[in-house]
Amino acid sequence: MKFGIVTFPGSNCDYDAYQAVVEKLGEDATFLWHKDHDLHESDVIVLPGGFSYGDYLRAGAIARFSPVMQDVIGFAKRGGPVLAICNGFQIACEAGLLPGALLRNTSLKFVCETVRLRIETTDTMFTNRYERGAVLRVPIAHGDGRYTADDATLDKLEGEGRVVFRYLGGPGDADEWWSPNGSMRSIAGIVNDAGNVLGMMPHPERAVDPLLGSEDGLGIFESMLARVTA
Amino acid sequence: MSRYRIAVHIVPRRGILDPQGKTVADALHTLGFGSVRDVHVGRHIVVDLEARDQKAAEQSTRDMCERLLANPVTEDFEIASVEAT
Amino acid sequence: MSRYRIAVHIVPRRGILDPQGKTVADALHTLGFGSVRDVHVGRHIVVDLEARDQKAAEQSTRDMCERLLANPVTEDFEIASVEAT
Amino acid sequence: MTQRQQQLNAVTPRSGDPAITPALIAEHGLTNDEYQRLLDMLGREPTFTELGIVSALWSEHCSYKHSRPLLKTLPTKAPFVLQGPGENAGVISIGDGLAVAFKIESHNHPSAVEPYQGAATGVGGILRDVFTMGARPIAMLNSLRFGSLDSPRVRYLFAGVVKGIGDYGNCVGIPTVAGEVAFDPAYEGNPIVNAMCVGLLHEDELIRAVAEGVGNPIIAVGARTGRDGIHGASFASEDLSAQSEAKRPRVQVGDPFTEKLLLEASLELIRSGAIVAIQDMGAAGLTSSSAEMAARGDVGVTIDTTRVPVREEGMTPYEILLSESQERMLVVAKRGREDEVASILAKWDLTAAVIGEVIAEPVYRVTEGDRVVAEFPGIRLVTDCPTYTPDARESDEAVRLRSQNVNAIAERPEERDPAWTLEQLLSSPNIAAKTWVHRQYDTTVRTNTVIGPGGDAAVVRVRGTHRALALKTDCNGRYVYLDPRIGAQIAVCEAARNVACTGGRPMAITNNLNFGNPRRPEVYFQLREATRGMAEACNALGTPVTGGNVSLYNENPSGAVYPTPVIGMVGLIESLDHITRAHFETEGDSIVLLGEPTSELGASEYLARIHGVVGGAPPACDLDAERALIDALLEAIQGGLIHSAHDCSDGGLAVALAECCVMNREVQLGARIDLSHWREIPTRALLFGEAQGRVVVSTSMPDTVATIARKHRVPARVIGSVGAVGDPVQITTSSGRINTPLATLDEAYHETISRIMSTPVAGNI
Ligand SMILES: Nc1ncnc2c1ncn2[C@@H]1O[C@H](COP(=O)(O)OP(=O)(O)O)[C@@H](O)[C@H]1O
Ligand SMILES: [Mg+2]
Repeated sequence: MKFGIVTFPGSNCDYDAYQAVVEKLGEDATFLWHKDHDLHESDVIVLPGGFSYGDYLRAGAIARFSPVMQDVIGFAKRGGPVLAICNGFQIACEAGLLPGALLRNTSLKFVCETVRLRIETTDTMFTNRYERGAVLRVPIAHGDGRYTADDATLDKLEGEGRVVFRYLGGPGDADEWWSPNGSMRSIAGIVNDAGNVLGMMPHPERAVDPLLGSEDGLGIFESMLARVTA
Repeated sequence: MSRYRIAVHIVPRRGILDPQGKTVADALHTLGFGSVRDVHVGRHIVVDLEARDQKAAEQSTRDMCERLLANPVTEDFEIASVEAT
Repeated sequence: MSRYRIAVHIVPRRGILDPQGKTVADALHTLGFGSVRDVHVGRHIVVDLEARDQKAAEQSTRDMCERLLANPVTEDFEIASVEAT
Repeated sequence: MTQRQQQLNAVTPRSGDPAITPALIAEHGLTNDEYQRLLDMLGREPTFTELGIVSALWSEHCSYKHSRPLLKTLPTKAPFVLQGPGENAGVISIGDGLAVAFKIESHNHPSAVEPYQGAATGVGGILRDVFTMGARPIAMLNSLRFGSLDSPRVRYLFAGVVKGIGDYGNCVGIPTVAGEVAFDPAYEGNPIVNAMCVGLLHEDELIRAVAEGVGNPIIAVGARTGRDGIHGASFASEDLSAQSEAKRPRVQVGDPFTEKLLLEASLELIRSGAIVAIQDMGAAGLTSSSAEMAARGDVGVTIDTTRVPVREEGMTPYEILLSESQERMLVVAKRGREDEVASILAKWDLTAAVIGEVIAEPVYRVTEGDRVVAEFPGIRLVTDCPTYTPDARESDEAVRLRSQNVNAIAERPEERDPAWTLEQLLSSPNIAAKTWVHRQYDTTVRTNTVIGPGGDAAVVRVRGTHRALALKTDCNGRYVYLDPRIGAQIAVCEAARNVACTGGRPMAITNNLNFGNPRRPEVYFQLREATRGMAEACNALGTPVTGGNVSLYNENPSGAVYPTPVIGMVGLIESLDHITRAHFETEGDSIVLLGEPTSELGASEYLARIHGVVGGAPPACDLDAERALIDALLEAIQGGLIHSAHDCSDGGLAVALAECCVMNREVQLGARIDLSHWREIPTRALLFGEAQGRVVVSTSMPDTVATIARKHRVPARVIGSVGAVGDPVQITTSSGRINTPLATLDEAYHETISRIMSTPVAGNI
C-alpha cells in the first residue's frame, strides 16, 4: 500500500509521517510536491503537520489553494482516504473537506506536550484497530488547535458518531473532558460525513516508537492499512 | 488603470470566543485602564491594487476576502476604506 | 461618564519586513489577482470604554496603544474611528 | 605610483554621501588609532561607504578585538574535531561517516529592545550558521537570563523572548530540546538570550565558507535586502543606554517561513555540488559575509550593489552593504552552474541574483554599477583590525563578597523546619520546573527526541544508528561573578555532568561569553579568568572548544551583568540502551550518592533565596574528580546498573533528591533518605550546599555500583531507597528530619513559574 505525503512550503512533519509509514508500518510512501498535479497513484493521502506558508493570515488558508490540493480534494470526493494531521487538519477545514475551523489556542500560546486521547468510535477506517474507549498517549504541538464550529454542526458530528478523538483530563484528573487548546466539546479529531477524511490535531506519527515514549499512534496507520488492503 | 488602496477589516464572528480580545482587556485592566469594558481583535489588511475604477477595485477586494482573506466559517469582513493613490 | 467605541489600526512600520503581507500578496497573485501590488497585514482593535468625553476617550486609547496595543519598535498605530455608543 | 595605488586612489566620494568628519568617525565607533590604521591601509581618506564597512567589520561583534587573544588559549583540537573555531559552526565526527555541526550565538541586545523579534532572529541566525555547514538542524537549545520576575518589564521580556524562540523554531520545524533559564537582578534591563543549534551531516557533505576559484560568481539568495538592522553589529558592541532606545528601528523582523525554504534550498544546493561556499548574511550582512569568505580563501572579490535584490527603492551602497535583513545567504557558485543554482532556489520560491565575482586581484571592491564606491587592499580589511589586551584587575567588591564568612549567617527562625527551606528553594524560579517555557516549544518534531526538556541533558537519537546525542547548556553566573575562573570551570563540569547523567560521553563544547564592557579592568579580569577556567576544564575533560560567540557590553545603567560564559555541550551516547533519565522510576531501588557533601555554602541558591545574600566563595572544583566521576558514572550506566541519574547543582543535595521524586509528573515516587553519616557537616550545608562533583543515582545493585566507583576513586554511599507512589519524601540528618508529602513538593516545583506568569503582560498579544 502506498501513502502519498504532501509537502507544502513550510510543511515540517512530512518526513516524520514518511518515517512512520516506511520504518514502522513497513509500507510504501512517497512525497507529493505541492506544485504538481500528481498523486503518484497513492492509496492514501497524508496532509502532514507544519506551518504551510508560515501559517500567515490563517493556518492552512493559503495551502488549500496549492495545485496538489485540487487533486487531493478530488481524491477525497471519490472516497479516497485522507489523514490530515495538525496543520493538515487546518488545511482540510479551510478546503472544506471537514466542517469547522481551528482557531488560536485559548491560552494564546503554542502548546507542546503529550496528551491523552480517548477513542470515541472504532467504526472508522482510521480507528478499527483500537478498542472503543481506549486511551492513547499522543503528542500535540500547535498554536491554533481550538476546534470551533456552530452548535448545529457539533450536534451533527456527535449524532453521526463522527467525533473520533477527545482530549482526556489534564495531569491527575482521570476522566474529565478537558482541552489543552480550548476546543469545543474537547474535540481532538473528526471525520467527514463519508468517513474517509480524518482531521486530528495530535500527531500520531510522533507516537509510533516506544523509545520516544509511545506507540499508541501506530494503530491509526494500521487501521488504514487493514481497511485499504481488505 | 489607476491605483487604489483598500483597507479591509476581518473580525471574529459574533458569538465566537475571542481570547485575544479578552486577554488584551485583562492586560489593560492590569495596566490601570479600568474604564475599558470590552475589546475585540481582528485583522486590518491593506491592499494596494490597480483597477479600472473604484468600483472594480472594490469588487476585486471583495472577491479576495471571500476566497482567501476571511474564513467564512468564523469571520466577517467589511471594506473599511477605498482611496485612489 | 459616557460610553465610546474606538477602533484602532495597528500596522507594521514602514520599511520593516512584513512577511505576512508579502506571503498574502504572493498568494493573491497565484489566485489570479494579478493587479495586487502590495499587501500589509495589521490588527484592527475595537475598544469599548467609559470616558468623560470624546477627547478623554481618545487620549486614553492613545495611551493604551503606546503602552500595550502597539509594539513601539515595529508597529505604528492610528485611531480610525471614535463613536459614542 | 603603482597601478594598484592608482586604482585605490580612483575611489572618490559618492555624491549625496556625508563628508568624513571627526564626528562621523566617532559615530561609527572607530577610535583615533583605528581611524589612523584605516588611513594607513588605504593611503587616502575613506569614502562614507568604506567607513561604514570598516565600522562594521571592526566592531567588537565581528572582529572579537577584545577577546581574540584570550580565545586563542582555548583547546580546540582532538582527533574527532573536523572543524574548529573560525567557521560558521564547529563540526565533530561521531563515527559511521556522520558528523555533528553545532554552535551557540547571542542576541542579547536586540532582545533587550524587542524581545520577541530579537530572540526570534537570534534563532534564525544560529540555524543558518549550522545549515551553511551542510548540516540538517536537528535540535535547538537556549540559555536565558533575566532580572527578577517581580518586575513587570522582566515578565514582558521573558514572555516575549520565550515566544520569539518558540514561534521561530516551531515554524521551521526544529525541536527545542533543552536549555536553562535563570533570574537575578544583575540581569535587569540586559537579558541574556543565547541560542544553540545542533545539526547532523555526512562527513563528505561538509562545506566551508571559503571563497575560491577566480571567475566564480557570487550569488545573493533568499530574502530581499531592506533597510532593517543597519549597523546591528556595532549596536551589539555598545552599552545599553537610553540612547539605544532611540535606535530601535535597527531591530529586524524574522520570517521563519522563508527560513524553512532557505534551509531546504541550501541543503539541496550543497548536495548539488554546484557551489563552492555558502555563508549566512548575519551581523553586518553582505559586508561581513563577503569579506570573511574572501579572507578565508585569500582571494579578491568584487560586488555590484545595483545587482542586489532590494525591498525598497533608493537604497545606497552603504545601506545595502550593512543591512541586516534576515533570511539571506551569500553563495559562491561554480562558474557555469548559475542556472542550476537559480533553478533550485526557484523550486523553493526563492530568488538568486549574481551580484559579484571572485577575482585574482587581491582587493575587496564594491561598485555601484560601473563606479567603484569602496576598495580595500587584499584581505587586510579583515586582518588589519587591531586587537586589545586591556588592563585587568579584580573588583574589590567581588573580593569582599567572596571572602564573606557565609557560614556565620544566622538561620531564619522558619529554617528550624528544613522542609520549609526545601519548599522555598523548589519554588525559586531558578530551580522550579521551566515547563511554562518549554511547553511553548515544539520539542518532539522530527521524532528523534528521546529525552526533551525537564531532565538533565536532552537526548536526541541519531536515526539509522544505535547512537544518540546528549545536549545541554549550562552556566551559573553567580559563581562566575564571585570567582570567574572557578565559575567557568564549574560551568563546563556541570554541562558535562548533565550529559553523563543521561549516558553520554562529553565530546566537545561551544560557548557564549556574555560579559560587560571589556574596557573596564574588572570586566576584562572576569573575561580573562573565565576563559582560563574554561580552558582548564576543557583540557581536563578532553572536550575541545569548536566555536562560540562573544557578547560584550552587556551593561545597563546600574552596571555589568554577571559574567556569564554559557557552555553548550555535545555528548555521544554509544548505545540507545544506555539512555538514562533523571527521575526515580522503580520502587525499592537503592539511592546512591556518588561524590561527597562538604561544608561549602558559598554562592548558593540557598543564600540568595533564603537570605538575600550573594556571597562566599563558590564551591571548589576538582577537575580530576569530575573526570573520575564521569568515567565511573558512564561505566556503571554502560554496565546496565543505573535506573536513574541526576546531578546535584542549584539547591544542593536535598533539592536534587526532591527533583528525582517529583520532576516527572507521570511517575512520582517518594523516598526515604538518611544523611546522618555526615554529622560533622552543618545541616544546611549538607542539605543545600552546592558542593560539586556529585550525582544521585538509583540502582538495584548498589554494591556493584560502589565497586565501580571505588575503582575510579569516586566516593559512593547508599543514602536511602525509593518509595512508592504517594509516599512522602523523608530526609533524615543527624539534627532532624524533613518529611514532606509529594504533593507539596510537586506544587512548589511545577506551579511556580506559571503562577507568576499568569498575570497578563504587555507585548505581542
Ligand atoms: N530555556 C529552556 N529551554 C528548554 N529547556 C529548558 C530551558 N530551561 C530549562 N530547561 C530544561 O529544564 C531542565 C532543568 O534545567 P536546569 O535547571 O538548567 O538543569 P540542571 O540544573 O540539571 O543544569 C533541563 O531539562 C533543561 O533542558
Ligand atoms: Mg542536572
